[in-house]
Amino acid sequence: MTGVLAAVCVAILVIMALALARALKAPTVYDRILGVNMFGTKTVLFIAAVGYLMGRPDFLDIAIVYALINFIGMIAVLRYFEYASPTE
Amino acid sequence: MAEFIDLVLLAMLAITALRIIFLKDLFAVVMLFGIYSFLSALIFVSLDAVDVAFTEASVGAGISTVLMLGTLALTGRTEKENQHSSLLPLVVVVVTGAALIYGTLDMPPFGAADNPIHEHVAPRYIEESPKEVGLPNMVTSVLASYRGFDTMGETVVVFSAAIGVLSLLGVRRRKENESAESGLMEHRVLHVIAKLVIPMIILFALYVQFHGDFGPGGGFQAGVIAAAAFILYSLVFGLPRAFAVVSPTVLRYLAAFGVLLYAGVGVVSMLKGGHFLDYNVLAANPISGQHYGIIIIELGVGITVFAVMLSIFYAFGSQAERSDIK
Amino acid sequence: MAVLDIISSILLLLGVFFGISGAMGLFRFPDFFTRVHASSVTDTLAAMLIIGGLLLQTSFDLNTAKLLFILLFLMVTSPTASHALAKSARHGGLLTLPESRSDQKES
Amino acid sequence: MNHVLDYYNYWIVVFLMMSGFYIVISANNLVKKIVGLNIFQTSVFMLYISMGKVSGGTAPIVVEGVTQYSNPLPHVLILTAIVVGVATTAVGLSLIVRIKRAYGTVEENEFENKDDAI
Repeated sequence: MTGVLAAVCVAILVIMALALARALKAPTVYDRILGVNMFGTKTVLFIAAVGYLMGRPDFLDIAIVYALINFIGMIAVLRYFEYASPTE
Repeated sequence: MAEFIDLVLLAMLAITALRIIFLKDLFAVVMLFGIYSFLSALIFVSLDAVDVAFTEASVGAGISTVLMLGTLALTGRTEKENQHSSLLPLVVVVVTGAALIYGTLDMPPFGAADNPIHEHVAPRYIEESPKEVGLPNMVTSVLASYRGFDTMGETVVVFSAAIGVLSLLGVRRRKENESAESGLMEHRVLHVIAKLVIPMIILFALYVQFHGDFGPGGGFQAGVIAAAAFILYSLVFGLPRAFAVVSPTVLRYLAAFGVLLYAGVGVVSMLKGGHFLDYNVLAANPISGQHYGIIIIELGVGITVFAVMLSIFYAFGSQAERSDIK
Repeated sequence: MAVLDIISSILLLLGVFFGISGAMGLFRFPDFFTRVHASSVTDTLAAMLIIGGLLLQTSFDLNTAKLLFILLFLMVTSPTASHALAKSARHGGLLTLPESRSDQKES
Repeated sequence: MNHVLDYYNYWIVVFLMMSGFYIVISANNLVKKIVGLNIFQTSVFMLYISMGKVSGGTAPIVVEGVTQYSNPLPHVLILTAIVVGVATTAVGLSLIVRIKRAYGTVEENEFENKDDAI
C-alpha cells in the first residue's frame, strides 16, 4: 500500500510541476489564473496523500486551509482584475 | 522519500522566485507570490512545522495576496522598464550570496539530532511541557504559556499595525446618493455558492480556535480564517453589505477588546497572588489553571487578529472602490 | 481489509490518471475555453477519486470527517471557480478558436 | 553527495534570500519591492525551520509511542513572526497607496524626480 501511496504522491508532484509551468509561462492572464488554481487544488490532494504516506494523517487541517484560501484568492484575483482593466 | 519531496519542493520554490524577478506584469507577480507562499507552507509541512505551515498558508498566501491585489487595483498593473543598469545590484547580490554560502559551510549538517540548537532549552520544552502545561501541542504551550509575554507583545504589534493602516487610509463610507453597485454582481452562481461556503469557513475557524491546544492551530490562524470568511463576503457582495454585517466601528472595539482580554488574564493572575500571566494560580489545580489561561488568551489573540485583518481589508477595499468612481 | 486496499489503490491511481490528463490538456488544447474545460472537469474528478481512495484507508474517526469536509468543499468550490473564471474571461473579451478564426476572415 | 544533502536546504535559502534582496534593490516599482521584501522574509523563516528539523523526528504534537520530536522553539518564533510580517506588509502597502495619491505614481525614480523639481 505504501508503494501505491508513494507513486500517487510523486504523480501529484508531477501534476503540480506542470501546473506551475503553466502559471510561470502562460499565453494569456486567464491561463495563468487557471494554472494557479489547478496548482492549489492539487496541493490540497498532495497534503492529504503525504499525510497518509508519512503515517500522521492528523494534519488534514492544513489541506482544508489550502482549499479555503485557494478559493478566496481566486475570487479576489477575479474581483480586482476587473478593476485593474475596465472592460465596459 | 521525505528528502526527495523536500528537494523537489525547494527546487520549485527557487524557480518561482527566479521567475518573479523577471516578470513585468505585477498581477502575475502577485499571483506567483501566492504560489510561493503556498509552496513554502508545503515545505514547512515536510519539515514538521505544521503550526507554521498553517499560519503561512492562511496569512502569507491569503491575506498578503489579497492586500497586494487591492493595492494593485489602485496603482496599476505594469512595472515600467528600468533605465538603471542592473549590473551593480547583481554584483552586490552575488558577493553577499557567496559570503553567505561560505558561512553555511560552518553550520552543523541539516537534520542531525545533536545540533547545538537542540541541546539548550528545547529538550525541556519537549519533555516537561506535556506534564507542566498538560497540552499535547507543544507549540501552543510554548507560545501561550512559557513565552506568554512575547505573544502578548506580538498581539500589541498587530493591533498597532491596524492603528497605522487606519490612520493612513481610513475607512470611508459610501455616500447615499452614489450608486451602491459593487462586488461581483454578475456572477450569480458565486452568490449562491458563497452563501453555502461562508458558514463552513466560520465553522472551521471556530474548530481551529478551540482545537488548537490539541492539533495544529490557535488564535492567530483562527482569527485570519474567520476574517477570510468575511473578506469573501465583501468580495462577492460588495463592501456596503459587508459593512452592514460587521461595521468598521465594531471592529475597532473588538481589536482593542482582544488585547485587553489578554492583558486582563495577566492582571487577574496578579490579583490571585501569582506573577503576570502566571496561569497556575487561576484554578485550584495548576494544570486546569493553565488550560483556562491558554483558552482565554488564545481567544483574545483570535479576536484581535480577526478584527485587525478585517479592518485592514476594509481600508484597502474602500480605497479601491473610491478610486473606481473617479 | 485487503479488498479495501485494492479498491482504494484503484481509485487513487485512476484519480492520478485523470489529474495528469487534465494537466496535459492545459498545454495541448488550442484555446482558453477548451483548456478550462479540460482542467476543471478533471480537477473535480481527480479530487473525488483521490479523496475517496484515502477515505477507504481511514478507520472511522475525526480524519474521516475532515476528508469528507475537504471533498465537499472541493466539489462545491472547484467548479464554481472555473465557472467564474470562464465567465470573466468571456466578459473580458476572450474569444474561442472558431470565433477568432471567423474574425480574421471578416477583417 | 552527502555533503550536498547536508546543506541543500541552506543553499536554497541563501538563493531565495538573494533573489528577494535583488528585487528590493533593483526594482523601481514599490509594490514589487514589497513582494521582494516578503520573499526575503519567507527565506529567513525557512532558515529557522530548517534548523529546527530533526531527521526521523515528527511534528511537536505528542502522540503515543514517539520520542523524537522536532524542535518546537523555532516554530513558535516564526509563527508570531509571520503574523507580524503581514502586519508590516499592510502598513507598507498603505504607505504606497498614500504615495500614489500624493504623486500619481509608484515608480521610485519618477516621484524622486518630482521631489527634486520642488
